[in-house]
Amino acid sequence: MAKLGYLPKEKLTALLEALSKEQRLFVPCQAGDAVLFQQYDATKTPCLDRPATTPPKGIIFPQDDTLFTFTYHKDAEDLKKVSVELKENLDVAPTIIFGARPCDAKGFLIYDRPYTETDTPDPYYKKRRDMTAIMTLACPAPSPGCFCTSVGGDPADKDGSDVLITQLESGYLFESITEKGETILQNSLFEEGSSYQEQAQRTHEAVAELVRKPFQVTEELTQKVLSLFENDSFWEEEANKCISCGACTYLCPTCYCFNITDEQAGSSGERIRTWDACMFYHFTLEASGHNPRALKHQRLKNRVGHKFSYYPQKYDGAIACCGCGRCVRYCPVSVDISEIVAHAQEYTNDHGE
Amino acid sequence: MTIERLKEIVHKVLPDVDVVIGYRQGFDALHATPFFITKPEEVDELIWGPLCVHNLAAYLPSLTKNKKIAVIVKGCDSRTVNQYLQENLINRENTVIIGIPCSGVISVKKVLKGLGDQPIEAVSGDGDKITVTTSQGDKALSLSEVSPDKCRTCQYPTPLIYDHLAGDPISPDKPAESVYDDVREFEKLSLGERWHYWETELSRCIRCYACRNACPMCICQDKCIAESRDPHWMTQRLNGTEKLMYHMIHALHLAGRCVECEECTRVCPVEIPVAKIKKKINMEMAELFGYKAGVGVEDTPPMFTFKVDEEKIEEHEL
Amino acid sequence: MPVVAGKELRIVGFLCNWCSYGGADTAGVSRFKQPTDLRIIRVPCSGRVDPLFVVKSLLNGADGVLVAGCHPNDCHYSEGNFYARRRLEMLKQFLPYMGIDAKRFHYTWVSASEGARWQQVVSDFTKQVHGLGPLHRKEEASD
Amino acid sequence: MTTVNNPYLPELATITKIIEETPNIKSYQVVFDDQEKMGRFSFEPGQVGQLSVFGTGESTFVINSPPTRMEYLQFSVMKAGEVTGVLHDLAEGDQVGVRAPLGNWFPYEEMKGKKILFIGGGIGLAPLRTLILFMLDNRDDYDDITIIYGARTPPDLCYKDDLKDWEARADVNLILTVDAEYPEWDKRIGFVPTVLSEVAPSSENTVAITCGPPIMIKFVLQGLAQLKFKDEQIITTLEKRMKCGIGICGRCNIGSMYVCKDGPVFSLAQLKQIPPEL
Repeated sequence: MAKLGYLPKEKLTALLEALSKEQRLFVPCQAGDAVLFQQYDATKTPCLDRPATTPPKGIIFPQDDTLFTFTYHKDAEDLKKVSVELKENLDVAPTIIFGARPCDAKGFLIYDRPYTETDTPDPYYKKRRDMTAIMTLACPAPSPGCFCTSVGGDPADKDGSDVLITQLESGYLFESITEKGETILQNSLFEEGSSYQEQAQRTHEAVAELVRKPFQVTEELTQKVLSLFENDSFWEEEANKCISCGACTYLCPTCYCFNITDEQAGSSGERIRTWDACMFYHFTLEASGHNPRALKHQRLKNRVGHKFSYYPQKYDGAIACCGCGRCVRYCPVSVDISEIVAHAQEYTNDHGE
Repeated sequence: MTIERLKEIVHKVLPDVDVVIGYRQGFDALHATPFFITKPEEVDELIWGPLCVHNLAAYLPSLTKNKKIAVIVKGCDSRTVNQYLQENLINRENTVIIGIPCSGVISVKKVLKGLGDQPIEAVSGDGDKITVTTSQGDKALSLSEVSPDKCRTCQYPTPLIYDHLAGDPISPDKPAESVYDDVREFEKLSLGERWHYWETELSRCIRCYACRNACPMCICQDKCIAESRDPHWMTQRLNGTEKLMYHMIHALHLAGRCVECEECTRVCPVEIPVAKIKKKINMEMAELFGYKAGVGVEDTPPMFTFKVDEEKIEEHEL
Repeated sequence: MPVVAGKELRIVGFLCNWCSYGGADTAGVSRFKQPTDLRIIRVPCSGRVDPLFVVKSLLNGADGVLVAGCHPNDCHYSEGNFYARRRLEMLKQFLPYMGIDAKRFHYTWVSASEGARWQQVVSDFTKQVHGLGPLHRKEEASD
Repeated sequence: MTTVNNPYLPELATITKIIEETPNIKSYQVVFDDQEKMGRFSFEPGQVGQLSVFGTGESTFVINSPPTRMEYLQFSVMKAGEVTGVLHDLAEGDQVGVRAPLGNWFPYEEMKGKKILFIGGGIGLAPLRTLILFMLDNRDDYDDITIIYGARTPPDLCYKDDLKDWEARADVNLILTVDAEYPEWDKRIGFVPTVLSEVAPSSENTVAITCGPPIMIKFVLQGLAQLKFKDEQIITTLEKRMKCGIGICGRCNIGSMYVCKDGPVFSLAQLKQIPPEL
């Protein structure tokens, strides 16, 4: 049974203070003109009015992460003899993400399939994931470019969250979704919230109405996108304005590709994992000079294909897009992935592919 | 009307080129998007106005090698074309330049900031004002309030180079001597304050390389030393040192080449004033060598040449 | 090599092969006393010195950077140092904008015969950098 | 303390022997430093491993020694990029990291009782070698074994000792070829696909396994089709840039398939099911 707690607006700071004492607390904060998830302390200015510029994925899957360190030791007896020592780096502290949006939370569900639900789970991701609670704020309004309802989401979606927060006129309603969430709601700052539930429900419905719906996911979508694979002219047209930067992938809550590199200074160094973007030319560049995705339309095709065709093929129809709209909103040239998917549907309908 | 004149020109040019690059409406009423026109029936979708913010000339180097391209350029964008010609980066034979005199564009970010980042349902322009409609109603913003920094000191409202001009030339009305006032203002800060400023601003960098890829003069982006392992200039780390190093690379590789289109600032998703870094170097180029990138086709970028006796460079004493 | 705590700073010197490296050699052969903070990197020409060499040094541990090449008109490759002069001047003016003291970077001309001048340049520059102290670089900014 | 089953953590290993196969290919025999782990280690023919040079990075190579000979693991490295360049500078006794086994393997069970046709070019013999040696160690399980192998010149032929052995064996039909005439070369001259057509092996009850440069594969596949090989009878291995080796990082995918995890071994029938992005 879900637990409901009400928090008057003026007590928000007190709650954040309390939560940040127990564990690492990340809250969207004003940073310049951007809003970024930052570790909370009294100097930060939380900003809940608009979705964070970057998704919270870096808290569980850091943009740069040390997998292990290595140190070369010289043998005192025989200086030519060098041995190497490895040290795994898996320090993780309990964490709360406060003020993610439902799409942000859903991003982690999309991560989970390749990262934890496999025969080779990723220990770095898994450990952080297990130790993180996500407190999600139901969207008080849609944002430019977002389209969560097209991909099966909702501005008040509970999937992937531990707590759902709804902003009401004079306070917030907190609803626990998981056990982790229930524990958080035991805090004495919360008042009884059940009388606010109806008000919250009305807010949710009103916002859902406002979200644009550029396309509808159908069972055939995966096949439709795939059927265009060899249609270069379709993809060239969709990609002609793309400038091949990584903004879309780095801002995407679901883009999970990465790079692994070694960085050494002196006799020691680290093997690090960093976010990488399939939109970059070098991403698939091979040592021989051959590049299977040398052209930008091939890369865009891979990005769209991965989200709407390859991933669903692998994971029982699940779409690897949460509709947060960041890639649309922040694209330097307004490439709109939802428009591309809609085009793909239209194209295949018109051409009977 | 500029737009009618523009469509006329595009119709005239289209049969002789592979593509005309212009603007059309993007995903909402506030966002224009680059538009690659290949068929006459598409010309109707063409738009022109203060929402047309992108520097479309940036597409030229990759396309004019084997295609004939017509591109719509504003006054500021036209400096890009000149600089490409200086550096022999485009094939002039394959380029048709459709110039548009421009009295200023908006900063999409500034508009959204003024409106709390809501989806925009409609935008209408009227002289020096735009009215923006959201689900919360209308809001009027003065253009000067939401114009990007570059427009506030614009010296080139009319393109410097064009084959066709859609509209009557506009004379610059901003004082030339105040172009670098913001740089001078910033230099009044102490060294420590400046260091702290950049450390804070650049700490937001996510190394997405939007600033690099949108930059018309970053022409070696597929081989950028920010990502290369051989030579290994930088790590893939996300710390302050590497972020600063990346932006120093970007700025220094543009010394004497930056055409001040400020695309780097415009496209930064985390709102770093990237162009502000380059502006200082541009000011130096003007002061040391009397040079402004992309103003004349026949000029030589100052880092590509030298004088045996430099008038403005003095030996530094220790 | 570890820095002698409190006594030495890290100064990187990019010296052209034909003049300044020779000048430093002359100073050494003549047993002119010099500060030991400088680590010399020999380059074919001052024109080989990408301003980014200086930036990378300063961002990754150097407290000062010195570039030295042939006097103008004496470049082994005729014009390398003329290009260097423009680039390095640009950098010299740019560094303080980013918050790095221009005094941490110096470029000058030293010929192979000018052992005494080399001694002077190194001593003065080292003194200047010592006056500023170690370059404060806050690693791992605010992530 | 390390996490059990951390797929990113390499096993430390020492190079016990380096063999110069050709002017730009070296084979490395490595043994895990942890003897107990070496004793427990097992893999299937065709599986790959990631070799690490700490400080430079990792690169993927097929384990080309057979699982039937577990004294060491052998990898062959052609000098091409950053990691392979540094590997070529290593000496016997140096330490490397190994992440293995990764990927799938040759369906050798299904090949039992059949005639086997190997077609290799250049370093493409590496993945075939593990299977050839495995089959020779289980010789009774398989019918005729034919190996067509070619390289640009005789010095470019890999595994020269193996070639000698196979040539001497009566139960292996080895056909060697080089692209052009070469001093003291008395065997065939001509490209591998041409030799394949000349030899014209029967497709009946046969499995063809091919690996080599893309252009060779292309014509070999055409040749096999002419010899009436069905797509299901043709097996090849793919190569892609890889990082994680466990099907996540997104570099080696072709559509929904990840070469590092779902491959590198594919039948032509399988390849025809996935988008053409090689």
